[in-house]
Amino acid sequence: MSAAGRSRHSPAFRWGLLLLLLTVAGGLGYALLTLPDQAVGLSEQVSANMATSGVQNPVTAVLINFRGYDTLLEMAVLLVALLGVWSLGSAEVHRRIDPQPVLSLLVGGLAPLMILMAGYLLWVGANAPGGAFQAGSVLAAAGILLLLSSKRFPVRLMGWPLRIGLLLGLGTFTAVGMTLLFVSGGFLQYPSNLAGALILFIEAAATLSIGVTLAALFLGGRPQAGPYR
Amino acid sequence: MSSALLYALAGVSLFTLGLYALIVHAHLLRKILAINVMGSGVFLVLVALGGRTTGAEPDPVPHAMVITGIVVAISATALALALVLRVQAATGRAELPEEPLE
Amino acid sequence: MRQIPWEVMLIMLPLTGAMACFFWPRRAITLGLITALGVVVCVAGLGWRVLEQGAQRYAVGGWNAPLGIDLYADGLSLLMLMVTAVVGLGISVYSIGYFERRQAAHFWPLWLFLWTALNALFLSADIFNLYVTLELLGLAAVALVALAGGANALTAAMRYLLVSLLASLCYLLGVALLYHNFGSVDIAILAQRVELSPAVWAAMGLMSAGLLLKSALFPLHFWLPPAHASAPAPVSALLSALVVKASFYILLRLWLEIFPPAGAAPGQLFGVLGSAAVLWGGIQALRQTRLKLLIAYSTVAQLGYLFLAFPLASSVAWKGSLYLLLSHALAKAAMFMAAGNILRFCGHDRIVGLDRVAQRLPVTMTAFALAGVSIIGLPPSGGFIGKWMLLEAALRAGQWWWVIILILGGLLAGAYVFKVIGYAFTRAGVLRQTSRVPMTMEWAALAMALAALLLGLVALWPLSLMEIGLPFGGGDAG
Amino acid sequence: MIVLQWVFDIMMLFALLWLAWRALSSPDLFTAIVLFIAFGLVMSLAWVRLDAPDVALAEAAIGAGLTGALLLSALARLNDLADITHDRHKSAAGE
Repeated sequence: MSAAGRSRHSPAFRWGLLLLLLTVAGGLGYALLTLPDQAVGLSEQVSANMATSGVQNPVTAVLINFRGYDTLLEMAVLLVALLGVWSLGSAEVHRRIDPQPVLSLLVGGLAPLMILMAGYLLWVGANAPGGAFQAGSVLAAAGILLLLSSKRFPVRLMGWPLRIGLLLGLGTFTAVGMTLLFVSGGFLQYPSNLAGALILFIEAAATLSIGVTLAALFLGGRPQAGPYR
Repeated sequence: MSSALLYALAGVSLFTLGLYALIVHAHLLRKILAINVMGSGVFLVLVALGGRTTGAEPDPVPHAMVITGIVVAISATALALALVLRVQAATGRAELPEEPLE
Repeated sequence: MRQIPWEVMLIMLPLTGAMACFFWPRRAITLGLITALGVVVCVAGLGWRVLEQGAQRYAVGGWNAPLGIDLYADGLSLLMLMVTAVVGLGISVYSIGYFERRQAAHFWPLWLFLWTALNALFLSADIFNLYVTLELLGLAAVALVALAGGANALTAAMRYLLVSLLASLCYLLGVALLYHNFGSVDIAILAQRVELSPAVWAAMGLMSAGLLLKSALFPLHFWLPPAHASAPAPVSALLSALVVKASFYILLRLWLEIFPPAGAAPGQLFGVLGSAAVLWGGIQALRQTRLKLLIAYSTVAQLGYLFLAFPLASSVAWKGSLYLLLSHALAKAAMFMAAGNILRFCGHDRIVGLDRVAQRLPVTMTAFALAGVSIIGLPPSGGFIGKWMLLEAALRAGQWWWVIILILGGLLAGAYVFKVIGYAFTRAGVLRQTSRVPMTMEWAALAMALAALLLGLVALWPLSLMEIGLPFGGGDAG
Repeated sequence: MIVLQWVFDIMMLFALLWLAWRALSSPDLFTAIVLFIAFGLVMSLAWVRLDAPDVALAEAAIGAGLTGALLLSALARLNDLADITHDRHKSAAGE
């Protein structure tokens, strides 16, 4: 591991850099100190519009409703990362640790619990801390545990079922947004009586996709049974 | 000084610390860690300064932004790690060459 | 009858196309081409609307800024969208012949996501939303560079990714400071509320540093030549033509709307760095032995010109800079496509070994030469109009020294373009086996070069588009 | 009470900076990654302290958990790759 900590720069360069960065940090710190004492954030606008947002958790309201367009693009970022990883090559799914009996037993108990927990986080996200991203990542963790412990790789599921799982979140978000454009006249403009249901629908699809995408990212490459084998 | 400001200053320190490590260290895995530390610093500034409200509730908009940022960060990290593996396979080292190859 | 919101379609159509291409990899080319044509139609639709009704603002989700996110289209964003559509269509056609089936299945979804990011970026009026589009753009671009495979492309992609992430984080820290100072991330609202304070200076420094790094302004250009030179040819074309321009566009917007109170001193610094880029990039381009690296260094030089508008800061200067941006996008796309054809034909891109390419690939070499006319800035090309306007702005402002840079840069560009053309006419020592270049690849390159020339012939129309919404302020008519 | 909170804040921020510093400077990469995961966990405590429970959950699950898993698996594969290339070089030298 000698290479890990080694640097190729001369001490003079490092000291110069350190000095420069300390100046930058000092400047930034000073800038923070001169900020107004009271924030002029958006909390008031958010709380004024919570009643029509369809949920009670303000963070979920911002994520899926007020600034839902950001979240839609962010789902695209997640998918692009996966496309990038897949375009680099295929995963070696065969080289894995032998599942030990203890691990299998542990996973057998743990994975269903985690899936339940993901469902709970998704459901509770409307009113309390939680939501699609937290639920999705717990789902991904369950998926990774299952992948690590399973004796056989689920090759059968690696074709179009996997692609549906990956696209479901972004696809649902897009489809709901565009449907609303033609029905209620505005892109991603939820009618206030349907907002709660639509947000839950989008979040459920997003949770599944986030879970599948993050677990697929963990594999580190396109599964072998892809469409071009 | 309020605690909001204290956390924001810590955020700036993390940002600078990460930047230093990003430039100085050669190993790509270390550079990826550095980028992630920088990101945490920025997120800390974003959320901490949202706590300067009079009410009990902090501003939720930066919270949503940071959740977006965290997902972007893991996406970028996953792509970067996959690239590191390919770079190591192609060049034998998980480092960037000093001079661009011919 | 409700109006069709073309700005939403411009973002959602390529996004849907990208998902479709990912789902049906075997149909990727067909689906991708349909999407590309659809995007061109949407740009035409938006253009028509903007011409008839002036600048457009669209509140996504019905939530107006500051709570929600606004999309905004004025003359500046419309021109960016148009050049993206033209170059995008060219690259789409070019890529049919370039990629084999397996690579095409990876190329198309990534390219359409990148197109989504570009359109979303040019339409966004929200600095945090711009951060998300920058990340989408960056990750898609990095993945496309790595598509070439091989040690060079992989290390270049890795370097590009790290630089891109670092730049985005600097930008985001600036966004955080602006938000917590003025309580909004909407550009128009910030423009009203902004007043100079240390936090604004810090935000300006951070955001400018990030965006300059992404726009590869000298001396922050180190990552560009390897990435642009080692990517697959259509990817090189779209990186040089469009992706670096996207971050420049954000810088331009911020500079025109949020940071004018900062005064002229930072603008002078940009001008000096831009001049250094013009000279350094030109000299480096001249020294290169590989065609694609030469073109990549030429991009470094040409990006320098765009920054000459900052010290002048007059309406004519901004328009000249934008004009250069548009014509460079078309000309550079043509050049990289031509280089891709030559690389395919000869099996290498060593400049001394361009064994009578001019006689054997006449369409491609014509494209290269015509693009060269615009890059050098000779009449009647778009590059000439842009440089002429910058020259006029410099003389009007009494800052004659920028004129010297414009002339020297033109001479350097002439030298490296003619170096390539000269070798393309002469016989190399060893004759090599050559491979066939598909017609679509040759004609796509020529079409881009002709479009760059056309931009010089119809100058009045784009210039009148730049007036819509007055992005460059009113005042002196130029 | 106020003093206690200040002490808590300062200790946590100190831990955060120290973990970040160690994660970025410790010579062994495995240690560095483990320290980075610890850093993520302290970050999520900081989010709780800043009244951002949604961010705390996201940080714990994504920032510390999944990023950590990704980093560890990448490190394992890097070491495998290094062994393979090392062996190849050795056999090439032996011939």
